[in-house]
Amino acid sequence: MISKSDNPKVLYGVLLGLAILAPLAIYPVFLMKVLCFALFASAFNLLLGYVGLLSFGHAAFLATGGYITGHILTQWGLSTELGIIFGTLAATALGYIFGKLAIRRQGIYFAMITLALAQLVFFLFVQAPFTGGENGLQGIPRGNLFGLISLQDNLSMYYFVLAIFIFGFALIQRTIHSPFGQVLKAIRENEPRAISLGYDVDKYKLLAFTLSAGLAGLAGSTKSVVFQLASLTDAHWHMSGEVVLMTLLGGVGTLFGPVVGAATVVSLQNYLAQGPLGSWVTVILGLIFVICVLAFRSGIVGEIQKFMRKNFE
Amino acid sequence: GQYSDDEIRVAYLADMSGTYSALSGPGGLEAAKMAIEDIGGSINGKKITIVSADDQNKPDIGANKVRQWIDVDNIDMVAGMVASSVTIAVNKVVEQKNKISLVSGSAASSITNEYCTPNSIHWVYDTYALAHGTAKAVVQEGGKSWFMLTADYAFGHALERDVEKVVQENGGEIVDKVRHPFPTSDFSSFILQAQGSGAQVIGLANAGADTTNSLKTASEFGITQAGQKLAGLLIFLNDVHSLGLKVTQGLQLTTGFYWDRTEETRAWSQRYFERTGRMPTMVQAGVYSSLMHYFKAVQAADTDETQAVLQQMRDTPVNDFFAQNGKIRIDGRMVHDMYLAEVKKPADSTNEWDLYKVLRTIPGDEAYRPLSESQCKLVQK
Amino acid sequence: MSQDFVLETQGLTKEFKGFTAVDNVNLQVQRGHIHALIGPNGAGKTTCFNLLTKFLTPTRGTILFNGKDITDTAPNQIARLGMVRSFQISAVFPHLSVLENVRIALQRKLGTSFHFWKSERTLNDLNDRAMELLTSVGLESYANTVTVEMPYGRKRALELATTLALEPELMLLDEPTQGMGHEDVDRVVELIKQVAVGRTILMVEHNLHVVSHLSDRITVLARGAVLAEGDYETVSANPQVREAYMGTAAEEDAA
Amino acid sequence: MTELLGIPPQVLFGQMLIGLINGSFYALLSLGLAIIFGLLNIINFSHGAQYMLGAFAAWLGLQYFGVNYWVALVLAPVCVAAFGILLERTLLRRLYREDHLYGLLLTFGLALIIEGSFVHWFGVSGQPYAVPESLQGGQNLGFMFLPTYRGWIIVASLVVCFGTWYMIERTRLGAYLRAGTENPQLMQAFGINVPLLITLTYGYGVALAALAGVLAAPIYQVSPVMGSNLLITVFAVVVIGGMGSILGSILTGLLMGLIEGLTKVFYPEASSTVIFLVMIIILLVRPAGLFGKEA
Amino acid sequence: MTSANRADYEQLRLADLHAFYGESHILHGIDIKVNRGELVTLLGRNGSGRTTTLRAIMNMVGKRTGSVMINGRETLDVPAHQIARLGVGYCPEERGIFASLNVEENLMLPPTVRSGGMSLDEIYDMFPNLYERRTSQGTRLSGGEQQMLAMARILRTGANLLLLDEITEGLAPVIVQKLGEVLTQLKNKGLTIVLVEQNFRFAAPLADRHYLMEHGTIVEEIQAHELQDKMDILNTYLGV
Ligand SMILES: Nc1ncnc2c1ncn2[C@@H]1O[C@H](COP(=O)(O)OP(=O)(O)OP(=O)(O)O)[C@@H](O)[C@H]1O
Ligand SMILES: Nc1ncnc2c1ncn2[C@@H]1O[C@H](COP(=O)(O)OP(=O)(O)OP(=O)(O)O)[C@@H](O)[C@H]1O
Ligand SMILES: CC(C)C[C@H](N)C(=O)O
Ligand SMILES: [Mg+2]
Ligand SMILES: [Mg+2]
Repeated sequence: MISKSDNPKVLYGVLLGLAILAPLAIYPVFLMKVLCFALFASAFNLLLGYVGLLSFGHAAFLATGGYITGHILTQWGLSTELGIIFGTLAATALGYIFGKLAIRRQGIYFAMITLALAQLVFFLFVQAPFTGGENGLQGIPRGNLFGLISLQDNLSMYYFVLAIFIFGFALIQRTIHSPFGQVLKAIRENEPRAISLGYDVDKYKLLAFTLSAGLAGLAGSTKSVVFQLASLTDAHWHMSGEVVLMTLLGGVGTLFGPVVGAATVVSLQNYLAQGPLGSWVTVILGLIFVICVLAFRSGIVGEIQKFMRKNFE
Repeated sequence: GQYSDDEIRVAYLADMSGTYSALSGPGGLEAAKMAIEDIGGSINGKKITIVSADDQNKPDIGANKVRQWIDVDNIDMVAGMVASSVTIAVNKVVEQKNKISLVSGSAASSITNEYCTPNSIHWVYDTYALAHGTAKAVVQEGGKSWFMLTADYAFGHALERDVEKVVQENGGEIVDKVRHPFPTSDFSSFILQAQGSGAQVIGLANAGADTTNSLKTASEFGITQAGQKLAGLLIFLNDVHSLGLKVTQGLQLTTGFYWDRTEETRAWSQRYFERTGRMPTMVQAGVYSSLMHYFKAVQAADTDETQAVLQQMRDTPVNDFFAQNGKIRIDGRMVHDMYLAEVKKPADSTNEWDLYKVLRTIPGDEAYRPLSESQCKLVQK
Repeated sequence: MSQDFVLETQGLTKEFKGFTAVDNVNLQVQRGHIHALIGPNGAGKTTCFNLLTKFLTPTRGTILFNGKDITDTAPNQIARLGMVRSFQISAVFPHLSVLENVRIALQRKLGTSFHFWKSERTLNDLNDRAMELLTSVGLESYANTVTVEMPYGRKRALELATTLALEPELMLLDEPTQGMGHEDVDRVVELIKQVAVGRTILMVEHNLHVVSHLSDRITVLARGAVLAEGDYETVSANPQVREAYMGTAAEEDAA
Repeated sequence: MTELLGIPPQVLFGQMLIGLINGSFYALLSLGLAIIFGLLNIINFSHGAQYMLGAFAAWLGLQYFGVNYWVALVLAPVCVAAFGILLERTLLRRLYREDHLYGLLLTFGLALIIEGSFVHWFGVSGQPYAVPESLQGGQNLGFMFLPTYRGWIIVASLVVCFGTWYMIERTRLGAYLRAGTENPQLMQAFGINVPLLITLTYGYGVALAALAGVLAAPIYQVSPVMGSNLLITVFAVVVIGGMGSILGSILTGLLMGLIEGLTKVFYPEASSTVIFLVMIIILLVRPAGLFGKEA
Repeated sequence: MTSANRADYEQLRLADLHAFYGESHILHGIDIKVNRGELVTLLGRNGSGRTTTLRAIMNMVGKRTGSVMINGRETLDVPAHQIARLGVGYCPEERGIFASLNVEENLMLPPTVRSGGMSLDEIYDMFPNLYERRTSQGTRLSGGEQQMLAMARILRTGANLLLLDEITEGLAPVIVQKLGEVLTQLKNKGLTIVLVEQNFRFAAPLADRHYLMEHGTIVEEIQAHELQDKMDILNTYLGV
């Protein structure tokens, strides 16, 4: 582990290898779900971990991506890639609007405005004629990639999703380590100072917010294609809460934290629910979070990093 | 015969912990297990296994779960299925993967109408039957003007639509309606509106906690004393049990099953009671009945191959404690008799579960939407 | 124009719910000067400062920077015009390295600050200039230190270096020596003298020792209004100023 | 009969009165939240669960120990507060120095545990709780029939809310509370037992939630999920009122009840959304909420 | 008369006091003794641990070991909120004015710990600025006014051992002079004062003794009358 983390390239290589081989051992649809949520949480983390903005309305982007892609694929008969691109663009645009309204507020007020906006979006999705209300938007075709490769097969779908995830993840990684990322860091550290250095911090936050929303939308679009369904669950405030949990559980402000957090939560929900502990799932999830908050506050990845730093430096 | 994996694998999907869990949930799972035990744990030497999951009334969770069951666990069929929205989503997956779903919980009549599939059977009741039972009875007793209080989602919409039609056909009218968010905890302002409308009947097109809350609130605001009548369009045994007779007495309802009706129903229900400490709702009884019918079909066809079993199920009438001469139509509707019941007065009730008086049997053909009115793609016209 | 004023205020006034904190102040800061704003506690110095830097909106009055009305200009715009404030509480980016702190200030001019797809390595071109600035305040050996770990006085120096990176025409300093030990005070006085070359500085300061050593011109505020103005000798000789502010301390401190 | 906006005035006033009743619950709950947030800097996500516990305590008391409504009205909040105090002493206490995100997360986890356990034990279909004998029946107000019990809710919660407000804004104890919110360490240095103050405050906030729960028991079903449905709305109320503003949370609670009531007349589908719309508008116009002080 | 009123009564004694913030060890064995009616100063550079010493006395640090005797009583295990009750008044470096209280509420906030504190009128006499702004929100005061308020409010409580951290910071020279007079008065009334100061010129004429701190230890104790002789030591440590 140590030598690997010393050299991120090796680590990335190993992870990529694992990701390519994973579907041989694990149910691909489950893996795709993990990847979608990992991307969603990573997008959220870009905002919380690197700009210090807690959005409590990220479900709106996930859902917008999903619904728009679903609508396009079922009604307009466009190709899968285009459907996903349009879904992502729609979420990006929505992110821009949310950002415009919310960015001027801070802390809990920011969180509450995003929550409120997301509630309005939820209402819209309940009422709008094309979303199927409670039933959700069903029967979204997976279609063909570039008109060639059928995505009906879980394996080819998986590699497509993996490619999307890697794209999103790489974009986040690059954003953090870009000139723009530097300014974001400065803003998080000392906002008034950044202003006095002549930075229009609202614009930077807005761009970060829009990016994050767009990537969350990408996750939602992809997810709707995988599951052939877009539903209100994705738009509900519980989803906004869940992504906070995933991110914190994995480790805020760490690159891999959200991925690990998403994998953990999704696995728990998937595998615990069918065991004998079925009706205790909520209680167990609750317990895990309580324990995490009390004992592993920096999240799984955060704690591992701390441990490494302490013991190997 | 041919058996996938040399086992018969069934699944039970329901709301296990949410709003509808008391009427389906773990109790339904227990009923499913009873069915497996009663058939002997195996059929033609092939072991029966069961998996179950909580769909939390969310279409995505239900559909994903079933997809995984089919892809990974190779299940042959799924039973249970409660919230209509979940059912419609699951049925799509089941159709795509050519498996079987037996729907006992859901109400929406659209499941065998515009959303029908060749792989699903709707077992216990539907909104059409509810409308043609309760609503019709109420209109015929003179409740001509209606105010509809509807849960604002697929099931409520379906019920509202079916009831409106029945009311109008029987010479009544809908004076006003209001849709409430799902779920709602406070109904006072809706009740107030209903009161203000001056309608004779307030029709509750909702279910579970929403219905019980509406009823309580209505009693608090003295609706019945002021001369208006309530029609609970979908009421389950557990609702009446938890609300108490004092609040619910006199309420008319349509049900696909009541435990204290015949020797057979009593005998089966008694067994169920011994295992769970509660009397079964129609959904829980339906889970047993539908699975049993499935098992018998597997036995007879000596395979678990989907189309063969489905064919066998359709060809055999359903005859058990739950239904007499029930038949499975091409659109997936299992047609059987329904019952119009009335909630007893506290004085007339002899024990905790002595809750209904059955007023009338509604013959299956009258209770369910005739194929001639169907929009199901499987019905040739 | 006989005199060249960098900053001018006309009738600057700030009222808080019936209380006038700054009352019709006409301030003129001459180019190249170190101009000090002093006065008793509650006189309105900080408020005045906040008005100039747009952290508060004036109730009345105008602010002119290089003759241009900036009363309604946004704070980050003002910084771009060349008027930069430093903060009373040390204003650094604590978890960035010292070098990065300065680089942030340099980076904006590069015009790539919104480029989220570029590598941050592209910023290394700025390192030389950043080092120059650090050297000018004596921090070259700290370049790679994480800023939190530096002593207080050094943070002040870093803050100045960062501010200088913007090449401001006018620097506003709010109590630059507050909370410092004697050594640090002297170092900062030296530093300010250095950086003042070719610039204008407006500062609020209580330490008369600092004021007397640095300022070319002093404005004394009391109860929100200008009480006296002039160089240190003039001001400290003013009996009103002595009564309201200096007490008998003036002679000792100026020494 | 004259109509206002196409609605008979009876219906309109009736709905407003109903709104006021709901508002009373919002007020009680948001008051508790505001107090806890104020002093502990913790966004108490388990507030809904504690409200539910109050209702359940009353129900269990009646069911198993024959405790009547009036006794429950006092006893249930005390018991739930005791439970809250236990949580505060053992768990929350460790988080005061952390970002309030962690408090939110912990209490969220606790809410999951509490609600999940109750769902497991009692199922979700609500348990009935009868209106106490002495408060049955109602008054015909001319424009509507007001059940006596609902009237009682308004009176009881107004008394409790304004009593609490008075205590916090006008007494010395209140000054300690407010100051302790800002700088507990310094208050400690002045000789005030801040940990005790914090514990008691948390207990009081929880007791308010539980009291609301008991008041709610007879009109809503006593169900494990009754709190989580309400919580997010109550958060909105607190924010609209201005975080930490005591008076704000009370008045906004009542006001939002009214607005919700009116929405139910004109556009019922939106009634659970309207508060959020109001929140966005308010926060854009008055960033610190209706009664909040700008930073 | 009880022993507590005798002039050589030992009011505060720190012995081998160590203090920690989390894992950082800040004080490394401090020994200080202050008698009733004395005024001593703690001098030192920024970060030398003077504030921490006062906070350690108040039990406001993470962990402390050694001994802190107040009025002859060991207080190492006394909870923070009971220390003030022993007659200790603490004026923190960062002033600690409460935004949610107005000026007068701020003044009235600390509970009286002993009789004989100043009355509100006396305080307003001493700081007329405060009287003028008494209904303003505490943190709306100017920096200097806040400093006055922080000082004033502990004079009200009747505490007879005052721990004052940088009280002249940010005050106009006239006010500083006045504060000097106040401290002299208090001392004459028999109060014991521990003063942390940057402003040596202010502290020098008031103090009976000076403790010089460096890196969390006391490096030098200087009596008032030795001051002239030891100027060079001060110079090396403080750059005065
Ligand atoms: N936001 C505000 N609301 C009300 N009054 C205010 C506000 N800000 C400042 N004041 C008042 O305005 C007056 C001037 O305050 P200011 O902070 O400008 O003084 P100052 O000259 O900087 O004093 P000091 O030297 O003590 O820092 C003070 O009496 C203060 O109480
Ligand atoms: N809360 C804290 N956590 C960790 N370290 C701290 C904390 N407070 C102070 N320190 C450290 O303890 C040391 C002593 O600080 P202290 O505040 O006692 O110094 P001081 O002599 O009062 O200096 P100053 O002039 O800055 O007030 C410093 O190195 C400081 O960084
Ligand atoms: C069990 C039922 C209450 C389910 C509900 N009627 C639905 O179909 O959605
Ligand atoms: Mg000031
Ligand atoms: Mg200090």
